[in-house]
Amino acid sequence: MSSAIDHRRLSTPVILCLGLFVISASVALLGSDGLQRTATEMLIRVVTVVGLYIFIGHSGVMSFGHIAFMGVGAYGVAWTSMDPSLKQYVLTGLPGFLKHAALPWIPASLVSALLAALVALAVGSVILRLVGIAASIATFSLLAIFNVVYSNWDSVTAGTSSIVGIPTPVGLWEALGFACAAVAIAHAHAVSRHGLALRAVREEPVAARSCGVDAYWQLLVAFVLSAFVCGLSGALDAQYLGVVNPDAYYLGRTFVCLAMLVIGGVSSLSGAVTGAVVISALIEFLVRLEKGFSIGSYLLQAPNGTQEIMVGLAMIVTLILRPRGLLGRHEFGWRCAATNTQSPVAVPLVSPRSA
Amino acid sequence: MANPIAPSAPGATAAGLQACGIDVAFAGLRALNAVDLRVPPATIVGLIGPNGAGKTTMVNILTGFQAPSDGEVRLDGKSLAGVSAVDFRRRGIARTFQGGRLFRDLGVLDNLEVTGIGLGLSRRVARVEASQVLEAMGLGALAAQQAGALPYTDERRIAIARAIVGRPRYLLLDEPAAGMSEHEAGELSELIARLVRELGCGVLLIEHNVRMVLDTCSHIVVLDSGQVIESGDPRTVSQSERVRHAYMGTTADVHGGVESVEREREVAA
Amino acid sequence: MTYLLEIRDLQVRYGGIAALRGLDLTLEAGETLMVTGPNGAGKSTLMKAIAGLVKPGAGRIDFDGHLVTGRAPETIAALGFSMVPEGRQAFGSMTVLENLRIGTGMRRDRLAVAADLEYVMELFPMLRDRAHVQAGLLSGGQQQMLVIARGLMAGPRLLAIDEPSLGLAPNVTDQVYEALMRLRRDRQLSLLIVEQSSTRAVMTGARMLMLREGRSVLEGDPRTLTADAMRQAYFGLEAV
Amino acid sequence: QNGDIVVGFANAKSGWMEAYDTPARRAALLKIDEINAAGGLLGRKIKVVEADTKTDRAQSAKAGLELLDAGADLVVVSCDYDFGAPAALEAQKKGKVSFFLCAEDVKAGIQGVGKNAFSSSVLAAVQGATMAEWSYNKRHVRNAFVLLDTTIEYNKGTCTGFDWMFPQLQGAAIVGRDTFKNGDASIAAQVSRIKALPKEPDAIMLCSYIPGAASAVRQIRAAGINSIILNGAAVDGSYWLETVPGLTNFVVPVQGSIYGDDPNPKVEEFNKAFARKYGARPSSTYVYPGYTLIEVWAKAVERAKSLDAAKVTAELEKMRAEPTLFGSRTFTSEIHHQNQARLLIAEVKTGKPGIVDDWTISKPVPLEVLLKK
Amino acid sequence: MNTLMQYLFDALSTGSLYALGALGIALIFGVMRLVNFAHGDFITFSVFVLVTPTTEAVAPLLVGAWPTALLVAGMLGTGAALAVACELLVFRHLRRAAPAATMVTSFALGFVIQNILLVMHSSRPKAINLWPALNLPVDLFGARVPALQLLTVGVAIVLLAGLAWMLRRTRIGLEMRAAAEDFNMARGLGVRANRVILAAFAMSGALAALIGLLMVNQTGLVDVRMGAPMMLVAFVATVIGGLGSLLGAVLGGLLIGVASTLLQAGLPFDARPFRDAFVYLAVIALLLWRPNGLFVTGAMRQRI
Ligand SMILES: Nc1ncnc2c1ncn2[C@@H]1O[C@H](COP(=O)(O)OP(=O)(O)OP(=O)(O)O)[C@@H](O)[C@H]1O
Ligand SMILES: Nc1ncnc2c1ncn2[C@@H]1O[C@H](COP(=O)(O)OP(=O)(O)OP(=O)(O)O)[C@@H](O)[C@H]1O
Ligand SMILES: [Mg+2]
Ligand SMILES: [Mg+2]
Repeated sequence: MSSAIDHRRLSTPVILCLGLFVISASVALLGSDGLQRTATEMLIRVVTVVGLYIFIGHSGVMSFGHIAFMGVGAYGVAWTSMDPSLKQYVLTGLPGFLKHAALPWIPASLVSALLAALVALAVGSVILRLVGIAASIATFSLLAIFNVVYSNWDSVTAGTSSIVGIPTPVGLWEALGFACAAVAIAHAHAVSRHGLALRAVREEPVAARSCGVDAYWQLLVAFVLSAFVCGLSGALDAQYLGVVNPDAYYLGRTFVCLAMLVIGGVSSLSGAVTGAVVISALIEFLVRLEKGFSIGSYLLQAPNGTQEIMVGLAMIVTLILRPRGLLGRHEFGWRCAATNTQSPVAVPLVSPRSA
Repeated sequence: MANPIAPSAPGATAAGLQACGIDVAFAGLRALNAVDLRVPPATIVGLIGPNGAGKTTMVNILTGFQAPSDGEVRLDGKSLAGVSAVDFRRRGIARTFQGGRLFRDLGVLDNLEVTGIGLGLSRRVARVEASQVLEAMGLGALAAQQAGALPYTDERRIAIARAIVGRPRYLLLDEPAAGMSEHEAGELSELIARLVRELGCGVLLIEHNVRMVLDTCSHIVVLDSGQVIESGDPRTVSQSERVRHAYMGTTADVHGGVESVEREREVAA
Repeated sequence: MTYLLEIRDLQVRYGGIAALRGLDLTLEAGETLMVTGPNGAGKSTLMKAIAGLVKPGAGRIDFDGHLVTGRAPETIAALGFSMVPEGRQAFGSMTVLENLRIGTGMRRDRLAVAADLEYVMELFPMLRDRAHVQAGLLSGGQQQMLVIARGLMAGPRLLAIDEPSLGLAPNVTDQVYEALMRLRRDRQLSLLIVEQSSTRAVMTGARMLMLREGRSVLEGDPRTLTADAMRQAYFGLEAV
Repeated sequence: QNGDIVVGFANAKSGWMEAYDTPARRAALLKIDEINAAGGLLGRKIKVVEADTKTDRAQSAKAGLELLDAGADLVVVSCDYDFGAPAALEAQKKGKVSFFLCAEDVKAGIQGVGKNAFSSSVLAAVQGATMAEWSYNKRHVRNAFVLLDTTIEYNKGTCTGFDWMFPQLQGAAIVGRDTFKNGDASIAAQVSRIKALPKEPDAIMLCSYIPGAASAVRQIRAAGINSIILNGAAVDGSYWLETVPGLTNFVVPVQGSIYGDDPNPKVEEFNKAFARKYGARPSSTYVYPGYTLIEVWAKAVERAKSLDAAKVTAELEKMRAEPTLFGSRTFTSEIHHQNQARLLIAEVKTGKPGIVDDWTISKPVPLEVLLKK
Repeated sequence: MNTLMQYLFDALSTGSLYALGALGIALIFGVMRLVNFAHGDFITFSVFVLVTPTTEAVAPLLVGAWPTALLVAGMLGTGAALAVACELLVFRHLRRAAPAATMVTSFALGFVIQNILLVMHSSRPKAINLWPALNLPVDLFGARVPALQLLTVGVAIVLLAGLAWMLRRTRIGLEMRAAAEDFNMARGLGVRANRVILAAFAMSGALAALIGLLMVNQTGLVDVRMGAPMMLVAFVATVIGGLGSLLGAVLGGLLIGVASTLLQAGLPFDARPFRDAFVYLAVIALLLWRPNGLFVTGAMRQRI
C-alpha cells in the first residue's frame, strides 16, 4: 500500500482489475448460478461506487443525487433497447424515434450513460455553484425530483410500476468488462490535472483560488464524468435484472452505495472498489447464513432479518475502528521508493519555462 | 527622489500593482479608508501597522479575494475591477495567507503542483516546476511529506513555495515570518531578496518582525486603522514618532532589546 | 522538594515521526520557563502533551503533585493548567465575549471572573470594542490577543503560551510580556512560554530551555549562557 | 419422471413485504397439505421449497432461480407485481408456470411477465368498479370525490376501475379529485379541498392501503366529513380499526369474509383450520388468493395430466367461471386475471366490520382500460 | 375566505411538524457538526414503545396504556435513552472521524434500529388511538382545525424559544457550541465536552419522541417506516434554514410545510402528483439565492 495517487504508476488500476477478474473467474469456475448472479450484482455495484468516487472522493461533497443518474441510465436502456412491440404496450408516450428504436445492448448502454451525463451537465452547471452541505442538499433534491417525476410520468416511465421485458444480456463477464472500464476512467481522472485540482479545492477552497484553480469548472468535470459512470451502472443494472422501477434507484440504494464508498475509503479508488466488494460479499454471506449453512449434518441458520441488522452493525464497527475507511487514503500499488536528496540552495528558483 | 509608490493620477499608466483610493467597509467598521499603494516590479514594499489596521484586507483587495466598496486595483495601469481571484493569479499576482492554508491531505510536492495546474500547465510540466522550486528553496527533503503534518514554520515556507511556482510577477506575503526565529526569519529575507533578483518579482511584505521589514524593504507603508499614516524609506519610517507611538513602542526586535530589557527589569523588580 | 510541573522522560510520536524523545523538565511554582528551539523541535508537542491533547508514548507528567499523563484535558485544566495554543485557535463562530467566557466554567468565584474580564479588556481594549463581534472575523493579531486573554480568563496556576508574539504588533507584544510579568509577580502565576526570540528570554529574566529534535539540548539562565553555546545548541554543531 | 412434485415459493420473509406475503403463502400451504392428505396430485406428493426475496427485486430474481434449480414445477412469487415479477420472469424464461400470491395488477400476467404467469386474485380495477356500481345502486351515491394515493400501482388500478365505471352510471358524477402519498405526515390540504366542495360528496373513493389509508380516514373523519368511504380490498381487516374509533359508513370489497359471517360456511371452516394451524385467524382477505391459486393450478394439472407448462396453461385458459372456495375464476388467453368477479361487500358500522352484501360488476373491465391505453 | 384560513392553518400545522423535526436535526448538527440520519428512526423507535412487540396484526398497548403524564414521560425518556445510548456506544468513538464517516454511521445506525423494529413488530402497521380528544375540530376564524394542529404549532413555538434561549444564554449552550467547533480546544479549556454532547443527544432524542407522539396522534398508527420521510424533510429544512441555526431550522421546516400544503391546494390536478418535485425545485432555488441558508450562522461566515 502506498499513499496518495501517483500518476506515473498504473499499478493501482491494474491490481484492481486483476482482483476483480480473479474473483469473477473463481466464481465462474466454482460458483452456482445464484453465486454468479451475486458476483454480477457486485460488479455492477463496483461501477456505481466508482462513479460516486469520481465526484465525492475528490470534491469531498457528499452527493445524494448520483443514484438518480443511475436511474436515468437504467430507464435510458428501457427506452432504447426494449422490443418496440412491448414499448407500445407500456411506454405509450415515448417519442417516435425512441418507440421504434431497438439498439444493441452496448450502444444502448453508452447512449443511456451519455443521457445521464447530459442531465448532470444541465443540473451541475446550476447547483455546483453551491458548496459543502448546501450542494449535498441540492443533489438530494435532485434525487427526490427524479423519483417524483419518474414515478408519475406514466406514459414514458410506466409510473410507479416496473417496466419489464428489457433484454438481459449482462452477465458476469459483461459486468466485469464495464467494471474494469469504470476503474480505468476513474483512475485516469484521479491522476489527471482535474483530479488533483479538485482534491486541492476539497482541502482549501480559498487557497485553491489563490493557486488559480477554478473550483466550479473542476467540480463540473467530475460531476459529469461520475454521472456518466453511474448512468452506465444503471444501464447494466437494468440489463442484468430486466426490470426497472423508480424506487429501485432511490434512497435505499443511495445509502448502501454511499456506505460502500465511505467504508472502503472515500478518497481512494482502491477503497471504493474494496468497499463495494467487501460489503457485497458480507451481505451474500449473511443471506446464506439466513438460508442456513449445512456444516456436515449440522445446520447453522440465522433467523430472518438478522442479515440487515448484522450488515448495519458491521458498517458501524468498521467505521469506529477505521474512521477513514478500510483503506483510508491509500491505494493498492507497489511502492516505488521516493528519493529526495537535500540539494544546495544555489539552484535557480525557476527553470527556463519549458514552452 | 521621487516616491516610488506615490499613486499616479487616475488613468495614468504606472508599471506595477496599484491600489487606488481603496475603501472597504464592513458592518459598522471602516477597514480601509482611501488607501493608495503601489508595488512596482522588482521591488520589495513593506506594509506594517498595528493589529487590525487593515493589512490583510489590503492583500485581499490586491489579489481579488475581496471587492473594495470604493476605488480600484490596477495592473500596469489597467483596471482589474470585476476580475476573479483566480484570474488575478493567472495574471501573475500571487499571495500567501496569514495562516498557512496548505492542502493538508496532499503531499508537499502536490501542493506546489496545484499552482502549476491552476496556471494551465500539464501535470508533468507542473510537477517538474514544483520540484524545482522546492529544491531551490532547499525544501526538497519535505517533498514526500504530508502537508498536514508539517511544523508551523515549515508550513509557512511551503506556502511561499506554492505561491512562487510559475514565477508570479507580484507576490504578496502576509506575515511569512510569523513564528520564526530571528535566524529563520533571516533566511526568509534572503529568499525574498532572491525572488526579486531572479524573477524581477515585485513583493508586498507584511510583517510584524520590524527588523526584517527594515532590512529587506526599499520602501515601507504604515497603515493605522485603515489609513496610511506614514510612507517612505526604512529610515524615515523607523524615525517617525507617529509610527513608533502607534506601532513599535520600545521594541526589542528593532534595537537588540537592550533598553527594553532595562524596562522589563524594572517591571519585574 | 516538589515541583509545580515535573516531566520525566517524555516521549511522543505521531505515527512514524518521533516528536519528543525522552524530555525531562521541572518548573517551580511562580517560576517562568522559556522554551525555544528550531522549528520542528517539538515545542508545540510538549505543550499539547502537558495539556493532555496528545497521548505520550512513554514517560510521566506530574502537575501540582497529581500524575496527569493520559488524563482527560478537562481534568488537567481543572487542576489549574491553561494553554494558549499555537497559531490562533479562537472559536471563530462565537463572539469575542463568548470566547472569553468559555474557559471560566471551572471557576466558582464569579467576582474574580468579572475582575479578570475587566483586566483583559484593559490589557486589550480591542476586546471591549469588538466584544460582540464574531471572533472569526477579527484580524490575525486580534485573534491572537483573544486567545491569550482567553487563556488568562481560565485563572490558571500555570499558563502555557505557544509563541505569544505570533502575529502581534511589537508594541502589543511588549504589553503582553509586561502583563505576564505583572501577573507572575502579583499572582504567583507560573509561566511556560514557547518563544523564538532569545532576547525575550533575556528580558524576562527567565530560565531558558532549548529543544532540538525532541530533546533538551541546553538549559540555564540566558544571561549567563554564551551566545556561542546557544548557537551551537540551536544548530546542533557539537563543539569539538 | 416420478418422485415429488415441487412447488416453490419466492416470497418476502423479511422486509416490509413480509406482512403481505406470509399470510397468503400460509393459505397456499394449507391447500397443499389438503391435497397431499387426499393422496397428492397425479398420484404424487407435493413438496414445498421456499426462498426469501427480502423485499428486494434482485433477491427476488435470485430466489426464483434458486427454486428452479431445486426443480420447482410451479413458482409462487411475491404478492406485489414489482417484487414478484423478477422471480416470475425467471420462471417464464425456464418455461415454468408462475403464480403471483395476490397481485391485482394486470401486468402480473401475460402483459407484464409472459404467457405462463397468472394471478388468482381479483384485479384492483374490478374492486374499484365494484365499489362504483354497488354504491350507486345500493347507496344512491350520485357524486363522489376520488382521493388517490400515488405511492403504488395497486392504488392507481383501483381508481382506474372506479373512474371507468362510475361516470357510465346514469346521473353519477365525480365532483373532485386529489392525490396524496402514503407516507405524507398530514393530508390536511386534501381534506380541506373536500370540505371546500359546495356540498359534502355522497362518497369518497379512497384508493390507498394501510397505513396511509387509515390515517387518511382518521383525518377525514376528524375534519367532520361523514361521507361514505369506498375502498379497495387492501384496507380489509379489523386490526387497524382502533385508528378510527367508532368508524362507520366505510365499505370494502373482499373475496371472502374473515369475520366469520361468510355466506359460504366452507370459508369459515377454512378460517378455523387456518387458525388451528397458525394460531391466529386470517387478518385480511389477502390470505385467500393463496389458497385459490393452488386450487386452480392443481385442477389444471389434473386435467392436463402433466406438469408441462404449455399444457397446464392451456387448461387454466380453458377455465370459465371455475368454482373455487372463494368464488369462481376465469382465465383466458388474453387475461390471466379476474376482470369480472363476485366480491363480497364488507361494511364497517360503528367500528364493527361485517359482510352486508355481494356484487358482481355488470360488465368486465376491458383490457385497454386495465392497460390505461 | 374560510377555505383560505383553512389552508393557512393546514400549512401552519404541517409546517410546525416539520419544524419540530428540523429542530432535532439542527440541535445535533449545531453541537456536533453531525447530520444524524438515525433521527427518523429515533422517532419510530420511541413511538413503538407504545405497543407491545408482536408480529401479529393486533398489538396490545404497552406504554400507550399508561396515564397521560407517565406516557409522555415514558416516551420522551425512551427517545432520550436511545439517543444517549447511540452517543455512548457509537458517536463518542467517532469524534475524530470525518463528517462523511459519522453521517454514514448514523444511517447505518438508523438501518439497524429499523430492522430491529421489523423483527420485533413485523412490518404490519399497528393501530393505536391515543388521545381522541385531540382530533376533535375546533372552530377558529371561520376555519375548523383539529385541536392537534393547534397543539403542534404551540409546541413548536415553545420549544424553539426554549432551545434558542438554552443555546444562546446558558453556560451549557455556550459549551455545546464550543465543543462543536473545536472539541479538543474546548476540553483544553476545561469544558466537559463529552457530557455536554451527551446532554445534547438526550435533548434531541426527547425531541424525536415528542414528534413521534404528535405524529401518532395525527395518523393513529405506528409504522416502521413512519420516521424516515420526516427526517429527510427535516434535514432539508435544517440546511435551507441555515445549518446550526435553530430559528433557521424552524423557519425552514415551516417553509417546506407551507409550500407543499399550498402547492397541494393550488396545483392543477394533473400536476399535483409532482408536488414534491416543485417543492424541491424551490429548495434548490432558495439555496442558490442564499447558499448559506436563511440565517447565516457564524459556522458559515468566515473571512480570509
Ligand atoms: N469580514 C469581516 N467582517 C467584519 N470585520 C472584518 C472583516 N474582515 C476584517 N474585519 C475587520 O477589519 C479590520 C482589519 O482587519 P485586517 O485583518 O486587515 O487587519 P490586519 O492589519 O491584517 O491585522 P493583523 O496584523 O492582526 O493581521 C479588523 O478590525 C477586522 O476585525
Ligand atoms: N499532527 C501531526 N502529525 C504528524 N507529525 C506531526 C504532527 N504535528 C507535529 N508533527 C511533527 O512533530 C515534530 C514536532 O512538531 P512541533 O509542532 O512540536 O514542532 P515545533 O517545535 O512546535 O515547531 P515550530 O517552531 O515550527 O512550531 C515535527 O517534526 C512535526 O513534523
Ligand atoms: Mg493580517
Ligand atoms: Mg510550534
